[in-house]
Amino acid sequence: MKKIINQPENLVVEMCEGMVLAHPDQLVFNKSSKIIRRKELNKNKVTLICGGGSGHEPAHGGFVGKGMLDIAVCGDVFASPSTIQVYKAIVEGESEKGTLLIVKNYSGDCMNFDAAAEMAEEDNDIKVERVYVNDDVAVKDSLYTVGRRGVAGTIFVHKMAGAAAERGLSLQEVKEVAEKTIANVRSIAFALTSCTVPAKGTPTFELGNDEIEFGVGIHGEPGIAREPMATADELAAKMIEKLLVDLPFTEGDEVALMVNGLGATPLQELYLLNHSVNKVLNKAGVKVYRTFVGNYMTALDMAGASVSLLKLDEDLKSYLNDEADTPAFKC
Amino acid sequence: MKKIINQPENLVVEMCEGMVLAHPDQLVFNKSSKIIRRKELNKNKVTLICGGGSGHEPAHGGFVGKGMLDIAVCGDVFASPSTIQVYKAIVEGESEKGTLLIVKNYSGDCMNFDAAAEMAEEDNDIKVERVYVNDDVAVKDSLYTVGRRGVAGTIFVHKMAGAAAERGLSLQEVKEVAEKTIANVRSIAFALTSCTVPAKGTPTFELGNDEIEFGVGIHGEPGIAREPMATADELAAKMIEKLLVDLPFTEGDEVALMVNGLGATPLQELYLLNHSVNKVLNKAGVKVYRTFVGNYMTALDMAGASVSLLKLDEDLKSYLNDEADTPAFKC
Amino acid sequence: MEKIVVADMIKIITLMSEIIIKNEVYFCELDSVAGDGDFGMSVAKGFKKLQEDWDEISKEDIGTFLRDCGMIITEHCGGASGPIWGSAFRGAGKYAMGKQELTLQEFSDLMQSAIDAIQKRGKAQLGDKTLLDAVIPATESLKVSASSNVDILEAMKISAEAAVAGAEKTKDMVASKGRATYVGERSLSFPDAGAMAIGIIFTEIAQGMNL
Amino acid sequence: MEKIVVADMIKIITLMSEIIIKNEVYFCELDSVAGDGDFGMSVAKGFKKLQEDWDEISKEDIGTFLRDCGMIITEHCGGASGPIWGSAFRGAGKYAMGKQELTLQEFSDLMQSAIDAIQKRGKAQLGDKTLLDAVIPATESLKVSASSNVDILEAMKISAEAAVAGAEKTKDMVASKGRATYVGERSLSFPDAGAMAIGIIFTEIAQGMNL
Ligand SMILES: Nc1ncnc2c1ncn2[C@@H]1O[C@H](COP(=O)(O)OP(=O)(O)O)[C@@H](O)[C@H]1O
Ligand SMILES: Nc1ncnc2c1ncn2[C@@H]1O[C@H](COP(=O)(O)OP(=O)(O)O)[C@@H](O)[C@H]1O
Ligand SMILES: [Mg+2]
Ligand SMILES: [Mg+2]
Ligand SMILES: [Mg+2]
Ligand SMILES: [Mg+2]
Repeated sequence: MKKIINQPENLVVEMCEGMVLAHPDQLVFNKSSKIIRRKELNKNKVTLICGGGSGHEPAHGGFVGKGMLDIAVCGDVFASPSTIQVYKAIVEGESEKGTLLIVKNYSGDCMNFDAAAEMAEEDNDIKVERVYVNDDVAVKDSLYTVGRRGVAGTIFVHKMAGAAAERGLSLQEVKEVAEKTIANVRSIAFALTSCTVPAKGTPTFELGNDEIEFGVGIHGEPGIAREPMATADELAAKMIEKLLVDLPFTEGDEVALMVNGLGATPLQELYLLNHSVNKVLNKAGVKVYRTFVGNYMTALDMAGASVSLLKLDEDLKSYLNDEADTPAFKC
Repeated sequence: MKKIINQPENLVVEMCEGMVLAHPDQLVFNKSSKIIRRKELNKNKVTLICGGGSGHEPAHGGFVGKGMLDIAVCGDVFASPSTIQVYKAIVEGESEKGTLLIVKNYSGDCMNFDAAAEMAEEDNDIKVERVYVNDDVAVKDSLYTVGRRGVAGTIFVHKMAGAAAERGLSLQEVKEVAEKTIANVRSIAFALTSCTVPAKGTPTFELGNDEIEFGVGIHGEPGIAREPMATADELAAKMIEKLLVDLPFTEGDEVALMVNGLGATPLQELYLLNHSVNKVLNKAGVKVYRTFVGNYMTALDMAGASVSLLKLDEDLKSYLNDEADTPAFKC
Repeated sequence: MEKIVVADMIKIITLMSEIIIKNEVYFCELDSVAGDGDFGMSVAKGFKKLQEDWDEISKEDIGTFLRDCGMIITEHCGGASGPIWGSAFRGAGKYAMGKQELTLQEFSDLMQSAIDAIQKRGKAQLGDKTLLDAVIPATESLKVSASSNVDILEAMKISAEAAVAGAEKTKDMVASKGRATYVGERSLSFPDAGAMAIGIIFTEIAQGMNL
Repeated sequence: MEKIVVADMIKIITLMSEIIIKNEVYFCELDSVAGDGDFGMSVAKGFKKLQEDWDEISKEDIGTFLRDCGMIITEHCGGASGPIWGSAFRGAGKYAMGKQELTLQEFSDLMQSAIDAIQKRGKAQLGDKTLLDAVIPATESLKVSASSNVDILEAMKISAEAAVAGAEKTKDMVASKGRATYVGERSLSFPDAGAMAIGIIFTEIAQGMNL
């Protein structure tokens, strides 16, 4: 393992401090509870809190700021923050309008955010609502699972709910915007390499030089199938096919598109993939209203990419077009 | 080699199209001359043109927009665009105030940009000035070399000259701002892995699992020394030492800091490195006025990072603080 | 051994901490195959903190002792393990609040309270391929031993065997809780990390208490 | 062979294109050691375009032919090679403008014009570890042959040997132009890619003309 780090056990704190040092006008870091929050919290709007394991940078600290999150709670690498951390974040972010927790749908995250919400309601009378993002189409939602994973589509939830909160809407209304976004966003990813968890020091899985792992999540979990390496056009076709049938997205639909790098894939390849994806969407008659290409929700140093589609109506378009000014997402 | 591409020979065009598709309101791509330019060119300001080999994304297409470049000319991977390409860019960007070419100091780039400038002056009576960025302290400037390389410091030149041009200053004045920036910016990089040029398909050099290459450029050129792997704190100390003595930067100086990823290094590590760098600068009494952490000037899929320092006075601070709104740099 | 007194419970938890910390890497490996490989780290983190803060933990009665342990575990275990293990300890603590000693019957009720708390938090059932598939059979075994007047130390041994057997069975299950869910069929033929850990922990505690 | 006529020059350039395209990968390898590995690709790209646009190139006289070649090379060769090879061809074209044939003396003057154009553009000198270290000795050799009335074909052979010898010598030089500069001392003991290429190209052209 070669990484630019000191000791793995100090990684999260040093990384958060490095992030806040880069954005001293916007962010504040609370070292004891590992919370990154806006420098100025607005008590008159709904507070938006997200969080989860670290290793997904810029998620979620990079999305704290005007028009998106108020607080990001940072767990260890790939491990949900604890109930107490989330509880402390809720208390720190208490506002007159209540708090919405945006939870990526993993059992650890769900349990900790749920327990924290209950604590804050019981002990501090804070009104807390939760939404669970589950955009990954790789894994089937069935009776036997806890449901789909939350991946890069989470950024769209931050954006939309963030805009709604900034407009001064009520907790219930902001929650509805978040849920509408979740209902309309779908993602799929593939990996060219595994990631390496710093504390472990070796890759989570091994891939041959002509193999990819299709349908991976953002924690180095193996995907749904190991497949031969393919061209950008083939990958795009395969991913879009999976996405379109799922919602479904149909001819004439307008979408926001996110081509997201998993960490080690350079922008050159992401832009090239965007070109391939646009060709496929074009052919399917799906209109791209707005595009986001970059590293938004990563899996440490994994090479690979995800594609997310969010189906838009006029309502969602208007939230999408509101100003956002955060370290990792400006529009 | 595993990359998200189709055929290597179509990479540059497909990548540029993917970039422009992601930013349709801001950018236009001319496929025949491989030029990315602002959608609306302002004939009343000095035109700023940069370019060079591809493989450094988001450089330079990602810096085209308000407050930075007007046109980026894209060569093949790691190869300067041709004289004719640059000439066409100059002609396309003709303005009343003249054109400034920002050239990274490589002999190929210098020759092509110089020849293009001469052509445009002779054939089209366009006033063209040039500046050569040479911020890399790894390579000694001596009688026997063509001078230092231009690397990530180039982004600061775009920013400062871009602000000056946007203010409506004359060609001579904009050039002076660019030259002042060049005189005050220094960079140094290290690599954890080689990059792989797509047409070649294998890494340019090999590094052991416990080795780094110190002082690399942005084309997979080997660095000045192969060294044992070190911690983030050690790397930061070593890089800052090299930078400080060079200009020199001294106690009380204020700087803009750029921690730049070389392509495959995730944001997590860059933020962590930023934390280490801040500690070292702090100890040296150098004050960080503004920080930029991200992938700005990459070397394909190389893992590693560069650090750039720009010494600021009130004048440069004010250019730095002007608005910039480009795909890859907003402030 | 007729009763579990406060000192016995302290010894049980002391042993548990040692076993978990000693097996940190192994527990991570168990979670690597189909999960995300952090289980050992997550659970060890809380128990390391428990050792650190040991002197500040109340040892007045079994209930407050377990509750205090549960608070630390809830705060410092990462991932899914924090709420699961934290709930278990706090649930058990609630049951034993004020108690200086436990009969085997009471001990099995305490374990049932821990299970109830885990299920309230995590919504998993027997057969969902979680640590419950080891904890539930182990607890059922304690109940049987209690009704047939087996000695506590002997009951713990038999219970540990039931935990190990339960853990083994998770190999044939498709995970339905936790991150291993996402690999679906691929989790078949690999046991659940949490259940395997319970088997190991219970076995070594039973051995340790018999010394 | 007493004179180089238009058809001869066309044959020389045809051979040159073939040699460069055939050696694309090898020329890249030569540039990989201390340069950035793109030399073969960069120079081949322009000559491939030359082949493609062949029919549109004027073959009226040696000068316009070389100038037209030079325009294509300038536009389509990447990196440093575009201006260097483009300038060389355009410089040579300027010298031979309107000429239907060249004596050996004139041919060596044409080569000198190419060198002048390269140096005007790239500012390199003999000994700077560039292709000039092969081209200059080869041209000097042509001048000597011209003054001693050697046959053109024979002169080309001797000139090619001088090019190869010049290229060999670049091993002992530290690069001072182009990207190999940045590795400093590390470029020692490796020859310059451009100079080696010239040695190969001149050798094979001389052979091809003798067939
Ligand atoms: N809902 C649940 N109820 C009970 N146990 C669970 C549940 N979800 C996961 N577990 C247990 O937790 C273990 C994984 O813990 P850990 O690796 O810390 O969590 P994560 O899945 O978040 O990485 C699993 O092996 C399983 O035994
Ligand atoms: N200033 C110069 N004058 C003459 N030849 C040069 C000069 N700079 C480089 N060269 C030649 O060009 C070759 C490299 O060409 P190429 O690889 O296309 O350029 P780059 O260095 O931009 O990658 C070198 O081997 C050298 O022979
Ligand atoms: Mg986990
Ligand atoms: Mg080159
Ligand atoms: Mg786990
Ligand atoms: Mg080269």
